[in-house]
Amino acid sequence: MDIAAVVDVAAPVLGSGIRLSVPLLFCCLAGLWSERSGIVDIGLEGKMLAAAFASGVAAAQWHSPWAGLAVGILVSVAFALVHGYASISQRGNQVVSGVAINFLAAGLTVLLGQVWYGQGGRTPQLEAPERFLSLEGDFGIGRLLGAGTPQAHLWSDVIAGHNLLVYAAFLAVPLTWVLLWRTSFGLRLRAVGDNPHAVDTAGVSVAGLRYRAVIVCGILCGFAGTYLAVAQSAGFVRDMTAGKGFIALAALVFAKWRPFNAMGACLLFGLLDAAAIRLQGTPLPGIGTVPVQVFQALPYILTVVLLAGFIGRATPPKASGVPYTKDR
Amino acid sequence: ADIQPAVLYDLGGKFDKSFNEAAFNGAEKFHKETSVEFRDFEIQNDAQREQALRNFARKGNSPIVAIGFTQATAIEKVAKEFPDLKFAIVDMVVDLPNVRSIVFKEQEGSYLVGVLAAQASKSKKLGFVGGMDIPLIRKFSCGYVGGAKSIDPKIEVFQNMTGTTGAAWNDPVKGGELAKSQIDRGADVIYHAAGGTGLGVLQAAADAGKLGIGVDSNQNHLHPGKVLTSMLKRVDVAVYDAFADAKADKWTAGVKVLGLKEGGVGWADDANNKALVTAEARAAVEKAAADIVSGKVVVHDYMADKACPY
Amino acid sequence: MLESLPRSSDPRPPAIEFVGIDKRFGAVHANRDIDLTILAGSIHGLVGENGAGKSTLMSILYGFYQADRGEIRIDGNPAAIRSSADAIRAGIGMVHQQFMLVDTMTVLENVLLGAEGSFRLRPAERRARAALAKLASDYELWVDPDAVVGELSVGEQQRVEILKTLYRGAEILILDEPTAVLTPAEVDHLFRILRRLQGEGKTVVVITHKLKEIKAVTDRVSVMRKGEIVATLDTADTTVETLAEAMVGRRVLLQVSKGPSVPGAVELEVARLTVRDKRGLSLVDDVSFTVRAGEIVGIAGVAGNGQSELLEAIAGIRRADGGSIRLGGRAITALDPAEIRTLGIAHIPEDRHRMGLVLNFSAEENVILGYQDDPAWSSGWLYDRTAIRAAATRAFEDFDVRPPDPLLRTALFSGGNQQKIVVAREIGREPRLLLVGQPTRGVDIGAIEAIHRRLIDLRDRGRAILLVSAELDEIRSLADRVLCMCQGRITGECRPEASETEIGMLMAGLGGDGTARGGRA
Amino acid sequence: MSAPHRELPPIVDYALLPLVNVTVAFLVSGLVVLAIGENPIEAVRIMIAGALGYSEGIGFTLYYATDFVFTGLAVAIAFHAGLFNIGAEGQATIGGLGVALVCLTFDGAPWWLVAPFAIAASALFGAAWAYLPAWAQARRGSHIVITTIMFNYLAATLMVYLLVEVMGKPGAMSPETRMFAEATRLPFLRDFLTPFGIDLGQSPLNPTVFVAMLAAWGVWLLIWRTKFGYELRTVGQNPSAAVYAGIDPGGIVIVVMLISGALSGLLAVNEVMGTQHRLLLEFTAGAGFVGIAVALMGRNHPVGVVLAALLFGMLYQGGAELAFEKPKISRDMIVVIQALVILFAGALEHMFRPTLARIFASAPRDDR
Ligand SMILES: Nc1ncnc2c1ncn2[C@@H]1O[C@H](COP(=O)(O)OP(=O)(O)OP(=O)(O)O)[C@@H](O)[C@H]1O
Ligand SMILES: Nc1ncnc2c1ncn2[C@@H]1O[C@H](COP(=O)(O)OP(=O)(O)OP(=O)(O)O)[C@@H](O)[C@H]1O
Ligand SMILES: [Mg+2]
Ligand SMILES: [Mg+2]
Repeated sequence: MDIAAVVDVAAPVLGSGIRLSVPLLFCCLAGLWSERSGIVDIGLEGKMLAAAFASGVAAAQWHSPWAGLAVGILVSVAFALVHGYASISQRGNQVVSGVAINFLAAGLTVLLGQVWYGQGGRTPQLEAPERFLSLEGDFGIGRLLGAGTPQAHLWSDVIAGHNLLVYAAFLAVPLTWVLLWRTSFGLRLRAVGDNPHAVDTAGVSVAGLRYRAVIVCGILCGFAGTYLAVAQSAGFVRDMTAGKGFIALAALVFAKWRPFNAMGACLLFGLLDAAAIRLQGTPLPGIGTVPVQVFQALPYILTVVLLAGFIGRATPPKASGVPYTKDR
Repeated sequence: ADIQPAVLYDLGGKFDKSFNEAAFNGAEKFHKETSVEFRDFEIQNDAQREQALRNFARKGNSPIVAIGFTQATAIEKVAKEFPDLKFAIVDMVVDLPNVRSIVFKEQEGSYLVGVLAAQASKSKKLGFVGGMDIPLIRKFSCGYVGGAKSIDPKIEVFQNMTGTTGAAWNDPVKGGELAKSQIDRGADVIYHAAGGTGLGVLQAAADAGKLGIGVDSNQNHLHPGKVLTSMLKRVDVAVYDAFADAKADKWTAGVKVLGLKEGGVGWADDANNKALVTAEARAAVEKAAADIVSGKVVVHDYMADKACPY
Repeated sequence: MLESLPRSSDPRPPAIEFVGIDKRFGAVHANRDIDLTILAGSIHGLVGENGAGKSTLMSILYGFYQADRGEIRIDGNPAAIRSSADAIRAGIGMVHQQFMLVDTMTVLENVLLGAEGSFRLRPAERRARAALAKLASDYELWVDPDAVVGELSVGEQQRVEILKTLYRGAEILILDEPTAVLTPAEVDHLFRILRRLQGEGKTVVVITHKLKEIKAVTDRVSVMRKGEIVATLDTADTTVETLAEAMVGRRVLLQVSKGPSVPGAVELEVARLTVRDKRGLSLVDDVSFTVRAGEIVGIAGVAGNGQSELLEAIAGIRRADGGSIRLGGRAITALDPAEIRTLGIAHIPEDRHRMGLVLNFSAEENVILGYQDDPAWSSGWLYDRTAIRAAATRAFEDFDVRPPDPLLRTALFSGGNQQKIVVAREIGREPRLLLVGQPTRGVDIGAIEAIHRRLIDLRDRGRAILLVSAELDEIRSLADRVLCMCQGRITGECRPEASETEIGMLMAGLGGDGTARGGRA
Repeated sequence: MSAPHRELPPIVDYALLPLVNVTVAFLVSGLVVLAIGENPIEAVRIMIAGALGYSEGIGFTLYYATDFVFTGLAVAIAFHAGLFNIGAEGQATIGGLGVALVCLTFDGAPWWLVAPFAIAASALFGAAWAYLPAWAQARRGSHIVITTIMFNYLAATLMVYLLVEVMGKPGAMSPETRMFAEATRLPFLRDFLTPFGIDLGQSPLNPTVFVAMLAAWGVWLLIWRTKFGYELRTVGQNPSAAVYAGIDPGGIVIVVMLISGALSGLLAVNEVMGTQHRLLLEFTAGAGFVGIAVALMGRNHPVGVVLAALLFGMLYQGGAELAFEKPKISRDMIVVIQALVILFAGALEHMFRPTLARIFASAPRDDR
């Protein structure tokens, strides 16, 4: 089997894998910011869902994907601040707070959607100009690589022709790294996730840092939600996040709380999903046709296997999940 | 007689742009014409089917139309409890003296859109996206494949199922991704039977400049010129008739099988897809329809033997 | 309150003045209306029992806690210190009792933290590197800037803390019990540094329990008791005895009376025991020794040199990576903690909050911790509450736990009384062998006497006791034999009467190869 | 005496504070109702009337509560060991598989004969589904919250496969097993009680409710009166103290999760054998997640759990009636209320503590 043929099969799967990994990546980075600062966030799913709804509404309202993005981020940040208030100011149980956020988003989105549009929680279908569409221009690179050649095929199917947010997601990775590992803000933020007392006695506000981290987390979840509702599909539908927030968390653990690992992990999960889709119904050599469900279960099984099997005890930032208090 | 009709939708919800919505439209039409008020309800869990039906019954609603095969057990119970009220159920047979069971020959409608798809396809590769891998959906896909193969036996049909929870009927993102992957594999016409998920399918097809095929209601208008046609399942007619018959005292219980002959299923032909259906395709589909009606062609029903010969 | 006029020549106004400082934690009155003056350019000592309020007072000065009432003046003029940031700006630096370092980060990053001076890290790091080099040469405060703090020795970590304060240009330096974690040699080094700082006109406050050190390094000293300053004196005018008396409010015997030991058969026999951490570094390194019935063997050593790991290994909490442990001839190396306990080994752990107690349990529930499967507690499937209650009440009377309330949440007992609960539980069982770690840490002198008494009685009843303590005085007053430990090795054995310097040498690991001797003991 | 949070009298801590929190949660829910243009008072009236106004409503309330007691207990006992079991949903689903297998094998046998086996099977299957996540957490340190969620998805997937390919009723549209024989179904309490003039209408309330009560009592005993309970609380409070005390935290974690899974599994007896009389997809209807709210509201104490379960039973029954009466208030209102309860009774539980403390402050002792 020659390269061209392989590429013909592989390229679309890779492309689809990238598209599927984008919401994971946004969420995973969001979780990274939050947990690096010591705030565990089970509520990524909820924030993403809320953002998806808000962006769907806004994009339809003002006929612009950018309006969608802006409002999506706003709402997601609002939810993040609720979580922040509960876990930073009120020193509540962070996991519980996250779960509450998830339910709140699941309920409110559909409730309001139903009241406003009476379409079972769906927001109006978005027209092309109201969405982030895949970018056409390929800067002649395709031709440069030689039309029809495998590498051109790879370029056009895998790298080029995604929508803006896809590139934003992959841009967010180095950005996160620089901010967290190359600036004083990042130094403090990572320190506060490991030993808040040290940061406090160094004359830096623990709460201040953590609130900022939580806000960044909200912003990234906002991107994720907007991507779902305004880029990948044309409007919000109830529960459209379908557990991606949790997969992202798994990816975060898998990535040992590091940005570039996170990218790798999310791509892996994305590709798994894409492969599962592609393989549905196609007979496997040796095994023959397997029930659809096997492939549908694949990503979940692999998540568990990866968590238990390969990573074992990944140690999160020391102080994550522990409310900061000066009282002994 | 003056009646107080009621509709009970399935989990998908009233506005699934699909068959629950079709039911709603039927009821609305009846309301507009006769200005008879009707009640309706969306259940949130299985325990409520029975509860809701009983609620209707207690308030003396009749006829009570339940949408979806999942309602069967509940209807059976409640209809027994209220023998002098009229009940109807769509998509399932409940054998009681006061229940009208309406089932559709989705396979025939699917066969027709399969024919159209085969005609419209240049790549000779088609796609099908179902919601959940359950018998009803296989009934759709089987007919579709049959129709397509009747035009060109070598034609290839990719089939994908969306998920395994209720969310599977409501996951346009996944739907879109499934469609995209079929398009990547060369499919240029994609038929969906996946409720809300289908919106994603049609969207993806439209975005990629390919053709989608709608289901249940006429979905041609969702992406004018990008939806080849829709497999019409006239749940709206079924509901409307149920109401109307009751009003006109022409109500009959028993099984009503609505196929092509009875006008229960068909393909959507309107301004939105005029340009897409070539004369040749039109001829082919009309011939197929005629053959089915005349019985010359019998479209295989997956439910008969849980197998698809095509 | 005693007060003697300062004999000081420094013309500057007082560096720090506390005026009517008052602080409560819930019901704990940590500081009561404190007035205290600290002269510029002086080294000021602060002594007091555990819980007297020393750390609280200094943490208030450093802005870590807010005083409920009162005012602080720096160099004569009122300073509003609402956060550590304010304090740092006012030129105050503090080395806390428990270090405030980020273990996972490098020395450089820890020094920079909060004082980066620029958004981008690179230039800041360059500046800090230079500064550290200078400080190192000026004060012989040498630490590798790129070492990961978690892997440094406690002494080095303390240097990092001091570097942090100097890098921030502190004029007033507070050290909270800096010597607790140091070997005598390191202590001398530290004091040299303090003098040099003083020489440059900086002001230093040192909190300590060790009255000798007060005499050694400070110019003036203040004594705290139960939240109040009871005396402020020129060090020259004081003796260790007067200070001790001022601390406790009554005459104290710093030595417990005990007869000579009558060692019996060997109970505990540890041979070539080795314990490693996850990274494979030896925490306990090829250690051999024995403990006989009727003797107390003390293990002297600076905290964090493997003593706690040694105890945990014997108790079965840590797996031994090499060597053997025998109790009365029987090998117990492979047994788990439950089995080992049933064989009659009791364990008073070093850190009661981390191990010895479940703070949210009622006191009586903590009385059965570790012995929860003793049939005495249960009738059939269920626990027999009355039996447990009775046992608890008895124990609390015996050991004078205050308040003697079995249902009180354990967190609400004072440190000393929490410790008494643990001691009561472990000694109450007449164990064959008692493992004791830091039995009197965080315990006031009254309780210390009581606990020491118990240990000696136990010994006199012919039980074996292995005692680990960082307090040399405690070791010397209790132990019949002293083993010194350093970096996981037994560096030598000596008699409790041995001179401070000799033991100090051994604790620093400068005692020739002591392992062999330890083995033959 | 003092603590970071000053001590409050027990009644305040265990009764008043939760009450305040829940009240606030409901007030906020009221605002939401207001926001979508309905009258909260009216809504509350309809809900209460629907849940308690007539005997059938009460029947339904209790029937829902039965489910929530099981899942609530499951979450609560895990909490005591410091574990957060979000997997009750999946464990219950698989429990249903167990019940169905038993009922279908002994189809036709009298219910009182089958019930014990069905109960055992539901518990067994539920526990089995909890085992892997428990093991992964205990021995491999993988986050149990994530693994249990994954297992929820896996349970759903497995179910579809079995019901479509293996156990499904031949010739039937819907992925569900055939109905159990009349004799094998758990009887409805209404059939017992009507003779005594108590009319539960058509509510599916069945003997499982007593199993739930028993379970609650058993869990209480287990946690506060047995050695195992002591050990699991120790592990939950302070793992290193547990190790010191000769307890193997890993082992405890696994056993606790097995118990938790078993409790979730029992839900299936109520649903599959008692109500639906067949195995069908998603019969759990989110009860697994409601359990989280119930446990938090009930302060992880069995009595509290039972009370909270009743409240949520009312929410579900009353909510259904509400949605029936007021199309504008869709089923999702319940989810919102649920979320607010978790938020205020769980994450923000300490918000009103200082205020209450100020009111109930026991005079500070003079520790001199
Ligand atoms: N953050 C806190 N929360 C509650 N109580 C506290 C806190 N800090 C100190 N306390 C209490 O205040 C009193 C004084 O504590 P402090 O640490 O100042 O004593 P100390 O003199 O430093 O004792 P030690 O010599 O053990 O360090 C003690 O009763 C202590 O329990
Ligand atoms: N971490 C803490 N949180 C809350 N309260 C505390 C804490 N530590 C101590 N306390 C309170 O402070 C009081 C005194 O505690 P502390 O340990 O300082 O006693 P102490 O003065 O050292 O007496 P002792 O010598 O017996 O330890 C205790 O009764 C307790 O109620
Ligand atoms: Mg102190
Ligand atoms: Mg104390």
